[in-house]
Parts: sequence; C-alpha cells; structure tokens
Amino acid sequence: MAEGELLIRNGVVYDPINGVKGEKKDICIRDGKVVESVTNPKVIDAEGRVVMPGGVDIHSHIAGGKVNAGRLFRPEDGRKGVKARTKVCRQESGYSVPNTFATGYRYARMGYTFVMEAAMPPLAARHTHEELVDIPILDNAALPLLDNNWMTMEYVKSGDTDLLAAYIAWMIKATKGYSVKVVNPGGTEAWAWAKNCDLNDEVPYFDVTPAEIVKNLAVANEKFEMPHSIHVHGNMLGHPGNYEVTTSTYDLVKGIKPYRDRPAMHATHTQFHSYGGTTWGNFESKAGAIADYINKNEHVSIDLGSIILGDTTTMTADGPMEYSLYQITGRKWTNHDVELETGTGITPFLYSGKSPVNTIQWAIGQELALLVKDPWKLALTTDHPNAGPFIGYPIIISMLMSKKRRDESAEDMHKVIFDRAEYCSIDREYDLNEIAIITRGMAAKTLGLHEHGKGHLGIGADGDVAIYDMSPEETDAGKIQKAFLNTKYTIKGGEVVVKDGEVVATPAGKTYFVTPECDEKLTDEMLVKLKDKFEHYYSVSFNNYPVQDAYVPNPYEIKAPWRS
Amino acid sequence: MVEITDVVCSLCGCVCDDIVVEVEDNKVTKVKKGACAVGKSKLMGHGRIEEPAIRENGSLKACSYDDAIKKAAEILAASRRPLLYGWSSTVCEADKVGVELAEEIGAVIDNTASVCHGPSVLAIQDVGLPSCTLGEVKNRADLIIYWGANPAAAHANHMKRYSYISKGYWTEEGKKNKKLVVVDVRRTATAKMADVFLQIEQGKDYLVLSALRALLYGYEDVVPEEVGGIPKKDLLETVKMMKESKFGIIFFGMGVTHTRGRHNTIVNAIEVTRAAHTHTKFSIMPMRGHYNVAGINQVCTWETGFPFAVDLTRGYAWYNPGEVSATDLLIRRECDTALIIASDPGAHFPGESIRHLAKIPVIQIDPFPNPTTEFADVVIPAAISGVEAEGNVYRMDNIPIRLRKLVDTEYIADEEIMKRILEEVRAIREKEGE
Amino acid sequence: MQTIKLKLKEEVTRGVAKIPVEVDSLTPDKLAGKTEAEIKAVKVWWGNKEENTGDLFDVSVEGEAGSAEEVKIVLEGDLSRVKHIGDGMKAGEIEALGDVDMHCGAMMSGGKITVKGAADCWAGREMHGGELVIEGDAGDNLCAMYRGEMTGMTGGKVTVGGNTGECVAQNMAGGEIEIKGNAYILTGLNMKGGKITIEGDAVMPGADMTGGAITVKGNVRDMIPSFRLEGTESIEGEEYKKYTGDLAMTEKKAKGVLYVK
Amino acid sequence: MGTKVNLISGRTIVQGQNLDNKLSEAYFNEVATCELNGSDMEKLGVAADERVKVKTSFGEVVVKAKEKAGTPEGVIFIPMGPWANALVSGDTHGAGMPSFKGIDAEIEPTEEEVLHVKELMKTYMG
Repeated sequence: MAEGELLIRNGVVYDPINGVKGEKKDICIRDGKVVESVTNPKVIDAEGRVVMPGGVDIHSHIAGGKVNAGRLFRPEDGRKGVKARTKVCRQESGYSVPNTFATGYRYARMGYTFVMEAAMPPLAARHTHEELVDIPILDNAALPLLDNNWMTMEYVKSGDTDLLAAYIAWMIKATKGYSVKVVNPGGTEAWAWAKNCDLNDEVPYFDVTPAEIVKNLAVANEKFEMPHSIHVHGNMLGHPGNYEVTTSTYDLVKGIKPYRDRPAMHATHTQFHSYGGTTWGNFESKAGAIADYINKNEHVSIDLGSIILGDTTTMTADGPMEYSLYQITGRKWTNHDVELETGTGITPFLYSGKSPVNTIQWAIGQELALLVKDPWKLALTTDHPNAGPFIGYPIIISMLMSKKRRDESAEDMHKVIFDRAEYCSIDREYDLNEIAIITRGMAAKTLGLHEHGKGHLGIGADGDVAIYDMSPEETDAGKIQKAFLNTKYTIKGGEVVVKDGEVVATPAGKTYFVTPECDEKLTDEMLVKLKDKFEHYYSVSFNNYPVQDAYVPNPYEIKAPWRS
Repeated sequence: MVEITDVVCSLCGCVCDDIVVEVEDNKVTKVKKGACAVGKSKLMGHGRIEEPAIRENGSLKACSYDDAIKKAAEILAASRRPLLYGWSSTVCEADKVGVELAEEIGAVIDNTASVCHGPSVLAIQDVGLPSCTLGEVKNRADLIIYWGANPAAAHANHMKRYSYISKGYWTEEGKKNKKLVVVDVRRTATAKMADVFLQIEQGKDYLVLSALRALLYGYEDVVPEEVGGIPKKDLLETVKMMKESKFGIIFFGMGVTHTRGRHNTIVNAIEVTRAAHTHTKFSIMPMRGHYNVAGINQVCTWETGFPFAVDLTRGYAWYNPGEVSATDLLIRRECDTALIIASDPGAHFPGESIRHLAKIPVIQIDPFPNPTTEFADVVIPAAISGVEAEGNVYRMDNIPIRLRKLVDTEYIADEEIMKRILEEVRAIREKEGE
Repeated sequence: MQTIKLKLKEEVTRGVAKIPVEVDSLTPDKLAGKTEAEIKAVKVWWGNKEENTGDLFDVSVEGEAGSAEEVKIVLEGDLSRVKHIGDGMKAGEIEALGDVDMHCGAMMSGGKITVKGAADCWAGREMHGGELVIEGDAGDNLCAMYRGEMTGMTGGKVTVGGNTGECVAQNMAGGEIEIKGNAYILTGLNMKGGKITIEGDAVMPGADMTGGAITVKGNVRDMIPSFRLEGTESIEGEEYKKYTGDLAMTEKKAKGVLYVK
Repeated sequence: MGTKVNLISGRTIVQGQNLDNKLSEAYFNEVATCELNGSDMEKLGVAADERVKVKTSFGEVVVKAKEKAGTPEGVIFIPMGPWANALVSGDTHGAGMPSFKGIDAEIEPTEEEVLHVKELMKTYMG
C-alpha cells in the first residue's frame, strides 16, 4: 500500500459492482484506498481511456508443487519467455509455466491485481505459500484440496457433517487456505490404484461416491460464514459425453442454502466439462446444454477454462485425467500422488486449430461465455495453464467483443467448427461492462472479496486500478487485444506498478486466508481421528503439519464464524 | 534440561521429523528417539569453524563477520564469471537470496544436484516422473525396488519409515505383505534383505532396463538369454512380480545417476515405470541425498525456471548442465571466483576440478571445517540449519517441512550472511555506477 | 564476396580462468553490410560483461558483400573457449581454424560452417539446414535437442572427421550425419527420422528409436536388447544385419532401422 | 604394473556420520579405504589394513585395503570423498555429472603412506 494521494482523472470507468457502466469519472485514492476526494494528489490523466478495477482471477495455477514440477520438467518452455533483469524487475522465464517473477509482472501488465491459486495440496501447502510470497505485486489466496482426503470420505460415509465441517475448518486454517477445493472427488484416491471414478461409482475401499462427497462438502462449507462456496472440478473432466455428469454434479447442491448471496457451488473450467459425443471421433460441443442449465438456475457459478491455441502445460490434481492425456500424446508425464489427500498429474499439450477435437474445445469455451446470458454467473479463465496460459486472456476478450474476429478465426480452424459447435451462429458481442464483470466483478463477488476491497472502485475499496490504452468506442479486435495485454497504467494499492506496459514498481502482494471458527468440542473430537491418521498413515508428524506464520508474511485474515 | 519433540533432521533426503532430543545448557545432549546413526551424529554436533577468516600469505587469519563479508562482496563484485555453488545443506530462505545475488552479479548458480541427482532432473525433463509422496509408499506399496541405492548405508531410516519395513493402511503387517527387489553391482546390506537380488554388471543398467521394458510390453522373443550379467529368467521373474503387484515403486540412487549413460539410464528407469503402469500402479523416486537438495532445485526452478546449472551472466537464465554445471566450469577453468555454501566440493568433486578451485578466489560459508576450507580465501562460519536456525526444506518427495531451531547461537544464519553479502555487493556496484 | 577475419586476441584466454567468449552475434547474417568499424563495435558477451568485438578480436575485412550469402567469416586464434560460433546462422560461410567450443552451428538453418579442428558439445544442436563440417572429433550431444525439447536436428548435413561423444543426434527428426570415426554410447537416442552413418564402432546405438536409420560399419558393442532382427540386407555390396526397434517403445512405435555388420 | 579393476565409489554409514566432520580420524579411517573381494585381496597379496595404490588416467592415491564379501571380483569400492575423487574422471559427458563410477583403474600393494586430507588437498594447490 502506497502512502499519499492519487487522482485518476477523467477516465471512462467500468465498475460493475457499483453499477458504473462506462461513466466519465475521477477516482481518488488515499493511502492505498479509494476515497471520496483528495486534496494534494499526484494526477494521472486518463482522459478518454477505459478504467477498471484491478482484475481478479478466480482460478489459475500459479504457485506450488505441481506448477513448479511443470516448470522443472519443461526447460523448453522456460527458454521461451526469457527476459533479462532490469533495475526494477527480476529476470523472467517461461511461457505456459512462467517463473514467479514473470507471473507477477505479466498479470500486472494485463491490469490484474488478485489471483487465486486454484489447487493447494494441504501436505505441500508450505510450498504454495513459498511461491506466492515470491510472486511480486499480486494479492493472492489458495484453495486447499479437501475432497479426496481420507478424513473427508470417512465423515461422508458416517454422515457426520458437523465433524466434516470441523475437519475442513481445521484444514483451511492449517494450510492458510481460502475455501474448499474439489478435484475429481474420489477419482484421485482411486487413481492411487490406477483407477478412476465416475460421479456415482464407489471409491475403492471407502464405500462412498463422489456425488456424496460433493454434497456433504457443500453442506459442511455452508456451516460457516464462508466468503466462497466449494470450488469444484468435477468427475470425468475431458471425457467425451461428460456434460451429463456435469449437470448431475450441479444438481447435487440444489437446495443447499448458501451463507450469502452467492451460489453454493463454483464449477470451474467448464469448457472441459461440456462435452458431447461418445468418443473423440464423434465429439461435439454441449456448451448450449450447460449454458441452458446455468441460465435456468442460481445455485452454480462457472468459469470458462477457454482454450488458447498453441503449446501449453496441463496440470491438475486429477491424476487419471492427465494419464489419459499422456496416453494420447505419448509426451512426458509427471504424476505425484499425495498421501491421504490428493494427487497431481502434469503433461504438455498442444492445442491445434487443425485438430477437430481441439477446434471444438476452442469453440466451447467461448460459446459458454456467449450463451450464458448473465455475465455475473461466469468468470474469464483459461484454467491457466491447462487450456492455455493466462497471457492469452486478451485474445479471448477480443473474441468475445468481436463477432468479426470470431468469424475470421473460425476460417482458420478445422471445419468441424461449422457443424459440431454452435460457434458460428452466435452473434452476441460483449461490451466493456460485461468484460469488466467477467474479469473482475464476478470473481470478486463469488469469492466474497468485494467485501474486502477487491474487484470494485467504491469508497473504501483497494486502490487497485487498471487503465487501458483504448477508447470505450474501440471495435478493432486487434487493438482491443493489444490494450488488454499491456495497460497504460496498473495501480496497486494506490501505487503505480505498470506504466506504458512496463513494470515500474514491485510491491509485495498480500495473502488472503480464511479462518473458519469451529466449536472447540467438535474440533477436539475430530482431532482424535486426525491425530490417529498422523500417528499411523501420514509420513510427517502432526505438529509439523500446519503452515507456520512465517510463510505468510503479508497476511489478510477473513474470519468465518459458525452459522448457527 | 528441556525435551524437544517433533525435531526435524537436517541430514539426508529422508528429513525425519519425529525426533526427540534433550537440550541442556544450550546444547543438544541426547537424541532420544527417531534419528538414525547418521542423523544422530549430525544433531549431536562436530567441531566448528570458529570464526570468520581471510587468507593472507597462505594462511587463514581470523577477522570479524563484517570484514569477511566485505571481502567476499569485493571479490564477487569484481568477478567476470563467478560461480555460486552448494545450497543443498541449508534452507530455502538462504537459497532465495543466492539466486538474487547470482542475478545481481551475473553469476552461474549451481547446486549439489549436479553431482548427485542432476541426471535425474535431466531425465525428468525428457520423460517426466510418475511418482508419489513417501506416505503413499508406506500405505500402499507391496513391491519395492531399490536400484543402485543402498539405503542401509545412505538413508538408514528410509525402509523403516517409508518403505519395506514400515506399516501403513494396506500394509498393516509391514514387510510380510511386501516384496523387495534390489539391483546393484555389489551385494550391499540392502541387497541381503531382498527377495530378489539382481547383481548387475557395472555400467550395464541401461541394457537391463531396456530388456525389462521389452518384457513388460510382451516382446519376450527379442530379449537375449542374458542381459547385463542377469539371466533372462530372473528378469522374467522380476517382471512377473511387477505385473502382479498392486502398487510398485522403484527407488533409485547414485548407482544409477553415476553410471554410464547417466540421465539416459534414468530415462530408461522411468520408461520401465511407465511400462509397468500399463499393468498396475507404479511409481519411481530418486533417493535424494542432502536434506534440502530438493529444495534448492525447487527454489531455483520457481525463481529462474530451471533447477540447477543456471547461468545468469546475461541477466536472464541460460540452463545447461554439462556446460554451466560446477564441475564443467571448473574443469574447463571457466569461472574466475567461487562462492561455496553448504557444500564441500573439496571432498566431493573430482581432483581435476579442485585444481582450478584451488587457484581462484574462493569464499566458503559453512558451519564446519572441511577440505574446501583448506584452500578457501574467505571463510564465513554459519549457524547450523535445523539445530541453530530454522527454515524451510524439501524432503526427497518434495514435501516441504520446516526445520526447527533447537539452541541459540552466536553464529549468523546462512540467509543473513547472504543478505549482507548482497547488500555489500549492491553498495559496491552503486559506487561504481553500475 | 567479403571475407571477415576475426582473430581472438591472446590476452583473452591467457588468464588463470579461461572465460568463454560468446559469439552468436557474429554470424554472416548479422554482419552482412557492416563496415569494419561497425563490426568492431558489435557486442559480444565475455563473461558477465558485453565487450566490443574489436576489443577481443583483431578484425580485418576484405571485399564487399551484397547479402549474407556473400559473407565468409574466418575465425582464428585459440577458439577453444569461443562458444556459439554460427549459432542460428541462416546463410554465408564460417571457417574456424582450430578447436571450437560448445554450440557451434546450433540452430543453424543455412550456409556452411567448417571447423578445422574438434568441436565441443552441442555442435549442430537443433540444426534445421545448411552444412556443418567438423574435421576433428565432435563432443557429446552433437545435433541433439535442447533440454526437454522433443526434436533435435531436423535438416541439413553434418560430417565429422573423427569420433563423436554421447547422445549424438538425440531426438533427431531429419537430415543426415556422417561420422568417420567411432561413436560413443547412445548415438541416435530416441531418433525419429533422418539418417546416421558411422564408419567406425558404436556402443548402444539406436536406443528408443522410433524412426530413421542408423548404419554402423564397424563393430557394435552392447547392442540394445530390445531390437528385433529382421534378416540381412546388402548396402554398397556389404551384408548387414537389419534390426528394427526399439521395441522398448512398443511395437506400434518401433519404426527405426539399425544396420549392423 | 598393477592389476586392472573397475573402480566405483559411494556412500557408507560412517562416511555419512562424519559428513560434517571430515578432518577427523574417524572420517580418515573410513573413507581413505578401498573395499575388495577376498579373492582379489589374495591375488594382490594384501591383507586387511595394508596399503594399496590405485591409479587411473586422472590420478593416483594410496588407501587402506578392506575386505568386503559382497563386492564382485574385479570391482573395487572407495567411499565417496577426497581419496576416491583423486581418481575419478571429471568428464561429465554433457550432463554435468562427473564419472564417479565405472573408472578403469589399476591397483597394486604399496609401502607408501596414506595422505591425510589436508596433505591430499595440498597436492591440488600451487
């Protein structure tokens, strides 16, 4: 946070959380926060330029064991983005798996100031935090994986949702995490035996189904005043015909009353879950069916996981899925199962416009954005780096804003795009207000961060501002893309961190974490079971497990009291 | 007397964290539980480098920390091709400052992986690593293969805590439910415990691994009657055990990384794992040596994109083991100064490379005197991580664990020493207008 | 035609440390059209500092060139710590009068490099085209890929007068390599295409190959045990055993051919 | 002219215990040694604790002989450390890893003294 005053004058402001849709307006910042007025400010002239709150990414893999395993096993990716150090910046490397410094700089250049690390294996949480600390500029948080955990499954089996709540509360605290992450529930545990699970299969040895895991975790999560819902990567990701599994997963939380005005489930990288057909041969888009569900229901929010063409590094706790992908490509494959908790799979992948399957995947991500009517229900992501690196966001933005660009691009893709996707028949074009919603407003609200100053420019909000070098009337897709790639200014906590596309300051970001407050008796009862797990099955001791305060030097704590 | 529990061992890649020690008069007086003979020896302590020193006319003269740090900074700031080497027996917090210093002065930064499991890293870069945490092995593995690894000597708690002898959820009866295969040139203490011992001809690992792959994929017809000194029937028996296991793991050590073929032998071992995975669950894991060699690889990777042998001469990272790895730089006489921290090339590098090291200015940062001290020009004593200083380390399966501080010390921790050198270097460069 | 002579000054390699000079900025493509004074001012890396070419090399220029094709660079002096000679070159000619250091001809796509001595590791790394002649020995990873990449050499022609090191042509996908001497272990490792001829002996050639052809005219030591003997074939009047492999990559992929006497 | 053998190096428990104690007698007694098969010892005509000189193209060193049953004939094992490293090749074959195992060596009985670590280091200086 910078001390002093800043005035951003005459910009055209898009602040959807506060209903500001392209109004010419001044933004005043004092000591890092948005205020009514300032007296003796530094002035930035934003005349005629697009001004938005700092971007908020709801789901991205930027830090931790699997991201780094991705970097480590891809020196060929590392050599792609090398940039020498400057007086201000550390050296950069990497494209799909950039180093920590490049991650911070590149997001900041796009006007983003908050990124959620989407998957933190609890046992390796210290690693995630070590990297988050090393990512300059960005405020951050991380989602601990809590669905394939033996403790979770045992409580699901016994039906003790209160004890399950005590467990997730303890784990979120122990990992300095933000909310409950679910990745291929049951399937990742099954993968430890080289198997997988569909939504209603029994998890080997545990006598529960993935559907039961998801439902119980949603119930347990809502027992606290949690800012965010459960964050779900469902079963059968990336399998042809999985869209019915997807909607069945959504159905699981129907009727669960969320703590606040947000859905009870956030379903992530929906592109990978919107597949029709029965094989890769007759693979087709079911974005329409998924969008239809989202349009008719209020209990699920989504993010896109939209494809960026080119080479990338796929990585997920969904081990069996990565294995399938590796079997298709025969390229390198890393797997890392994590005892009692989760797993990791990583393999490089090339999305090619010449491939019919990749073409349809590419169409699906954008179709979802275009077919879901209410932009407040979705966030722009590429599930970085799974569907492509985050640095491709401006491409997606320009596509959504320009039917012309979509038509031109479709011409370069495999011809299946004309008959196995709706892509070419959709005329909708996003306006800047909608772009502001899917790149900051929606994510901030869904994560509950708008109450903590993120994703908007109301009085008291964080002084995080992106000023794009474009007029609100701009229709040229190329110019839009360029503007969203490198801001004229990015301001973080009232400090100019990017100017004319160059990083000029690198303050440290804050780590946001949630402290669910659970009844002590419940916690004690749960701990008896948990300590037994450490005594017999974990390979580290109980007392060395929780993340020490030293790993979060810039903490922002959000308390989540028990609800009743 | 105070008893401290859950002490974390800072010796080998096992990073045992259930040790109990007694501390009296600010000294570890007893290791009560958990540590192996080697770890215990570390916790109980050895003779120290007593004070900072600078070499003058051939012998080390004691000086203050300030003087030693200043001298170190002067040497580094004036260097055209400095090497910053070591980093494995210290904490990640110090390693981070090391990378920053390397960027600041345009140095090559390398760590002990380059003479230990560097080839494993190179192999992973070609084919990836199907692996898991050690607890997975403990709970599930019914087939354990040690290949070119002798945990009985090098990782004395490994079998007990994590693999053959440990008891877990699906392995309640310990080694009764498990099979042990050992592949080695010598009949080691570990080999003596094995259900199957494949005594391999030195240097023939690659051939044996290729044969195993052919057998796992079902091409028995092409494999000759003997490969690398091992009869085909023994290979077939091993393959049968692999296929019939529910969860198999290969642990490999320096018998593989040091042998002919180096990283490609490991690629082949990983390919065997991939082939076995078409039948059952199979994983593979390098037996990392130093307690935080995995950690410097992690830090170096997230900060530069690459795990070791990183040349930051041009201000950005150029990664190439075999070119900018420490031994190569020294044998080729490429570097003109060296900072050695938390490692001992004097003892662990080939003589050929020590010859150059002895000729150039060397800065040593270490708690203990060792062969490197014999030719170091600036010697800076450090606190012992895990005894006198805390910090993060990564176990051989990349699980991060925080070392505990057990006693107080006057010695400065590595992180602080590095930060002060960096500050001094910056001050010198600022003065020079760079 | 233009001839640019660059003679490395003795003092550059005279110190206790022999700090390498990296000359990827000195290719015919990059020097074409430059005057002697301009060439002298081209920056080259010497350790962690950029220096003027003229400060490290004696530079002389004869003739004129309309394009890179007409430029010939002759490197002289102790070149054993001169790295990246002809790295990325597209046209023209480089002649190195002596042993050269690593990455000579790496990523080259055209033109010709002649090394009058030995070349250290990674010569011809990821070469796409052109010709590289090494009259002496070549080090490890000749014509291989960079770390982690799927593809090594894809085109062009490489001739080595002497012996070669480990992992020659790893991940090679195209082009041709001729080795007059012996090839050390794992030549053609993971090769997918192209052609390698070894006049002398080889150790463990062709491991993990999925395409392309290797011919060993001398002896093969430590034959990879996962190749299938298909019969014999005559090449230039001599009988060779023909193997296909590597079956360790599975039958579906094992499309490499290895000819052994 | 000594007997031709294949030299390998590696870890031992006592070497590990004295990793931070390399100037000690304990380290010297453990690491300045060479393990051989009994029949190789007989052929060489050396008994336990007698000295042997090991030579490679990279150097030579005197160490104490030690019988070890599990070591195959024709292979000698010197614990990793300064004595083994006086003999190994620094050629990393483009991988950064020197050749610590599988070095062609010659071994013969000797009356020469085993150099202490400090003396051994001195041979690299000047």
